[in-house]
Amino acid sequence: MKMLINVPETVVADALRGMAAAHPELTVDVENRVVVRADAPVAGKVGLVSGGGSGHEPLHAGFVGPGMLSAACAGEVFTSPVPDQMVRAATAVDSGAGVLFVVKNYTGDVLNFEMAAELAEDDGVQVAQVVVDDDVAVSDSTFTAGRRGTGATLFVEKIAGAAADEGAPLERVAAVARQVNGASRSFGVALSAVTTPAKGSPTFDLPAGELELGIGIHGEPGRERRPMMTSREIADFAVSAVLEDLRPAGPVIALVNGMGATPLLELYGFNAEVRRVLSERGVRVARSLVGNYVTSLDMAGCSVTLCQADEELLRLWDAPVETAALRWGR
Amino acid sequence: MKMLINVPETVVADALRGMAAAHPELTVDVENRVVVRADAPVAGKVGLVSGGGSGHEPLHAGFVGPGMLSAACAGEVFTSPVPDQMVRAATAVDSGAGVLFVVKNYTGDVLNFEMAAELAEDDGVQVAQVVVDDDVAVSDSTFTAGRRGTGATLFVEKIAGAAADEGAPLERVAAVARQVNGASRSFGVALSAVTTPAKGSPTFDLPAGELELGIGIHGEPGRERRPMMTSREIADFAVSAVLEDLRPAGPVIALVNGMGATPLLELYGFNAEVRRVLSERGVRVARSLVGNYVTSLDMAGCSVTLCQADEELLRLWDAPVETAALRWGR
Amino acid sequence: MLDADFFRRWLVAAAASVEREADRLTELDSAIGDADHGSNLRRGFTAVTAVLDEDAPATPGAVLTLAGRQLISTVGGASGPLYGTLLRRTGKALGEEAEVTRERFAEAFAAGVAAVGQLGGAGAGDKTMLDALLPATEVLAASFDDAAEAARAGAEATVPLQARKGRASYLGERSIGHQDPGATSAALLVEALARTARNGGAA
Amino acid sequence: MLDADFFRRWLVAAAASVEREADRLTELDSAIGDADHGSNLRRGFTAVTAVLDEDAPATPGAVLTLAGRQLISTVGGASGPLYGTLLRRTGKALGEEAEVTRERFAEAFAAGVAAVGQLGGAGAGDKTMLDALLPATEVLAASFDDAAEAARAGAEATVPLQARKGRASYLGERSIGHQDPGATSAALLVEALARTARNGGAA
Ligand SMILES: Nc1ncnc2c1ncn2[C@@H]1O[C@H](COP(=O)(O)OP(=O)(O)O)[C@@H](O)[C@H]1O
Ligand SMILES: Nc1ncnc2c1ncn2[C@@H]1O[C@H](COP(=O)(O)OP(=O)(O)O)[C@@H](O)[C@H]1O
Ligand SMILES: [Mg+2]
Ligand SMILES: [Mg+2]
Ligand SMILES: [Mg+2]
Ligand SMILES: [Mg+2]
Repeated sequence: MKMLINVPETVVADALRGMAAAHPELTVDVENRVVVRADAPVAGKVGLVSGGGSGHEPLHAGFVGPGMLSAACAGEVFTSPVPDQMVRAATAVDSGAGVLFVVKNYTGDVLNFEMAAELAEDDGVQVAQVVVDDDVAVSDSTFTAGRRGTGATLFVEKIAGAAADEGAPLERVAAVARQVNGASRSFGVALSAVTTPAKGSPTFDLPAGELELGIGIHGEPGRERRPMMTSREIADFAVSAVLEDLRPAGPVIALVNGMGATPLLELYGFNAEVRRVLSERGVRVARSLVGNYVTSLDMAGCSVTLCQADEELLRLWDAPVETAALRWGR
Repeated sequence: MKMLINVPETVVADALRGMAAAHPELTVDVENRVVVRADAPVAGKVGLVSGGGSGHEPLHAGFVGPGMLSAACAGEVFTSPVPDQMVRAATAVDSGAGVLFVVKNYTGDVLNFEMAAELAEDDGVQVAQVVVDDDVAVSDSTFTAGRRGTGATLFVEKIAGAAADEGAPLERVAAVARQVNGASRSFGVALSAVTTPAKGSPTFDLPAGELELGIGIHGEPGRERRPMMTSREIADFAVSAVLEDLRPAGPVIALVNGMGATPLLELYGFNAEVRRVLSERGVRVARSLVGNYVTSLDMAGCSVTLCQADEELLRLWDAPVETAALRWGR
Repeated sequence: MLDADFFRRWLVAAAASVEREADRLTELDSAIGDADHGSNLRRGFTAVTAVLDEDAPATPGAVLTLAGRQLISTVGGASGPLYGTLLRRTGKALGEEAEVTRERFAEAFAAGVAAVGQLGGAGAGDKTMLDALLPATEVLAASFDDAAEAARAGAEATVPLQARKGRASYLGERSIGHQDPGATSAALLVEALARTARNGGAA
Repeated sequence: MLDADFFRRWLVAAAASVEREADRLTELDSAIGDADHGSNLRRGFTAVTAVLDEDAPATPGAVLTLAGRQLISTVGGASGPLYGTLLRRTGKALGEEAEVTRERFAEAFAAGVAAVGQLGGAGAGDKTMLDALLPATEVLAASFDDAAEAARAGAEATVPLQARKGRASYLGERSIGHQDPGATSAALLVEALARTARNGGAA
């Protein structure tokens, strides 16, 4: 597998150097792999810190900026960052109003953030945590590590970020984050496996003419393999899977997310099918986002995330955001 | 090759339906494949119309909005749109101040826009044209169709769009567009070939361990095939190729563009190498953009575009823009 | 004499050839272009037969002009305006006559081919559709069959050429060794003409 | 008796095993995880040997605590905190003694393993590193060699299990038929311990 890299060992550091060069509005600590808003800490405001394995760009560093994250920690590819990074980020962004950790629900992320929370509290930073677990492909039972955190992470970071930006106290920011997570569900599909720089070959064999349903964002195989389906059929399947778990009473925010290698042309076409299914099911889409936001390196495929949104969440969603990958409002 | 589509025949129409659903701020004529700012025509302002084959998303429809394009015409995949579309777009956006066609230099695009210009003038629309030809991989001689239009298209659309937004007259908008094109050069590299929906298999064979240097955005093979190179070597080669043709006296705007399937993680790493070469060569980067903007479906690879920018061009570059794919300023 | 119906049948026959050979044309375009020539022409000629079905113009000139306009409106790419211009200019040159002789048609066709040269700026040997069209023009008045043969030979003769126009020119020397897709489709067009004449069309 | 140097040598031996087996660990993790277990542990143990090289703590407890903290600070993922906790808790349980008996160590190690269970919430049969660690703990006081054998067997016995913890649990039944990467690396650790003892370490 060919990659636009130097050596696998330096991909994350190289990317951070490139981010630093492209984004003067960010402070990038390449050695410690922490990306912070240049103007942090912002007086009186709660800090939002997230992070996770690399390979999901623009998540998380691409969401650092006014109205969203205060800092992001970049782990190795598909590997949760270490507590030291999170403590460093928390210390850098804490204005005294405390810090919310946004944690995707993977054993590694949860354990490392947990340790970091303890250490940061020792350093006098008040820390709250929200664990994002939106992926309905994994059953949330004692027989699994629980649902994975995927597309809803963007919703949580955007909406909780807006609450923090408004000056809401830590408890309130955490409560909003939990509300968003509770109201969000995702389902993902892979048309190709992913190749990590370290491994250099696809994480699983996916023959021509087959797809994986219910995949995560780390190259894990999915819940089920099937003969290739059309965009229409995939939308039916994915949206049904989400709606089986989330029965929205009101309007939703809909994210149609590309896994990285699926052309935007296809992704927009898929969005049309997703909207068709939703309208057949009587679900109204209040806000819509289509693009590559929570990716899995060079994987081809897509995911659908729906968030049931009340007036307040929509207001926070519409609030200004100014990051590398998400920008709107004025 | 697996694709997230229904049938090859409807990919463009499907994508436009999906765009319409995602972007209420755009008027999407799916049947005629024209995407127009919902508030067009804007009184007293020059209209900017572009378009080209599909498969390069977000170019062009993703750049329709305040501060950039007034309308975009979507052709079939890798096929220039037809004059009827361009005339329709021109008529829709003309406020009486005239319309600038931004045309990428490909025989098909040039001929179709040329015919459209004649027809639109017949309909009473004043039309000027700028042909973008920035790709130094093609020698600009009588033995070729001339340099291709690639990454600089984004620069031309953004900067001329800002001039139009300020109320500059048609001649001035066209002059700015020509200045930007004249000051811009690009070079692209492919790590994989592209697969079009209609053909369903890669346009050329690119063995593991080799790359194509000097590729275009339509799956054409490049100028030269070589054994795989590192990110560092590719940056040296691509930036050198650009600087051989463009010897910037002052600062540049630098676009590090992904061809579609290259992960953002790799692209940012490549940006670090591009910046290294530029600083070694004494070229100052005043503004920087990294991302998938002028793509080639599922091709892995990247391109570098530099635009020598004076104070005025930088001011127009920084001016507010509010499109699906490019947004900033307030 | 050749009447409107003859030209309609020619275009229907050309559409059938394009349909049959579309994958091959795309394959050729994939080697030195962007892999769409077959689907481009298929889209265009399908539209041409549709419009001729709906609306049967009474004169040869009107048939060709309508078909040309339809190609321009539906094909896009380089070949759309070029083939569109070929048919439109040929049609215009035929004027309003209800029937035309083979010689008259050959003359008009030559005007159409010249217009293609002017529009695209290409000449003989540039590895384009002109390399099939120009040789055909020279013998068209004498024999449609010879013209078909000349076009086919002209298309094949593009293999060793280095492209100087169109997308293939980007490849420089790497364009050598491949047959030009546009020259190949041009030969199909002229062959369809000869076939139509053989099938009892031409008087 | 086991002194600080014994534990240092154990960790160096473990690092060598990890280095040698890294690709295999990643391969196993690729089947039911995310293809990084080998590189995760390689990064961590490289850092451990580096820090032990720089700074040679005087007691067994200090060696293990330092190594554990280093794993936590450099590995990330699930295995970083888990292996880090294993070594740190074992180290803490050993207190400040300059030398410890095998029995004393076995007891401390059991505390470390229990801490892993508590941190990750997994138990025997969940198809995790615990399936190698728990059987090893039971016989560690008696024989390091037996412990190594028990860990190896425990790791192999994860093949038919369905994962209930960690990333592999996402696969449900599809996790059956693959050996757990963490159990495999845990066996390497215990084997390195036995090897270190055999190579003249343990008194
Ligand atoms: N300037 C030109 N003059 C004449 N024919 C040309 C010219 N440029 C391209 N062509 C013809 O057009 C063909 C390609 O058509 P097509 O693939 O449909 O368009 P595009 O190149 O826009 O994809 C070429 O094979 C060539 O024969
Ligand atoms: N909850 C848990 N308890 C104990 N061990 C676990 C748990 N979750 C995962 N593991 C172990 O960690 C191993 C995976 O480690 P690694 O690949 O380095 O981390 P990650 O899963 O974050 O990529 C698994 O094979 C398993 O043995
Ligand atoms: Mg991992
Ligand atoms: Mg084309
Ligand atoms: Mg073509
Ligand atoms: Mg792993």
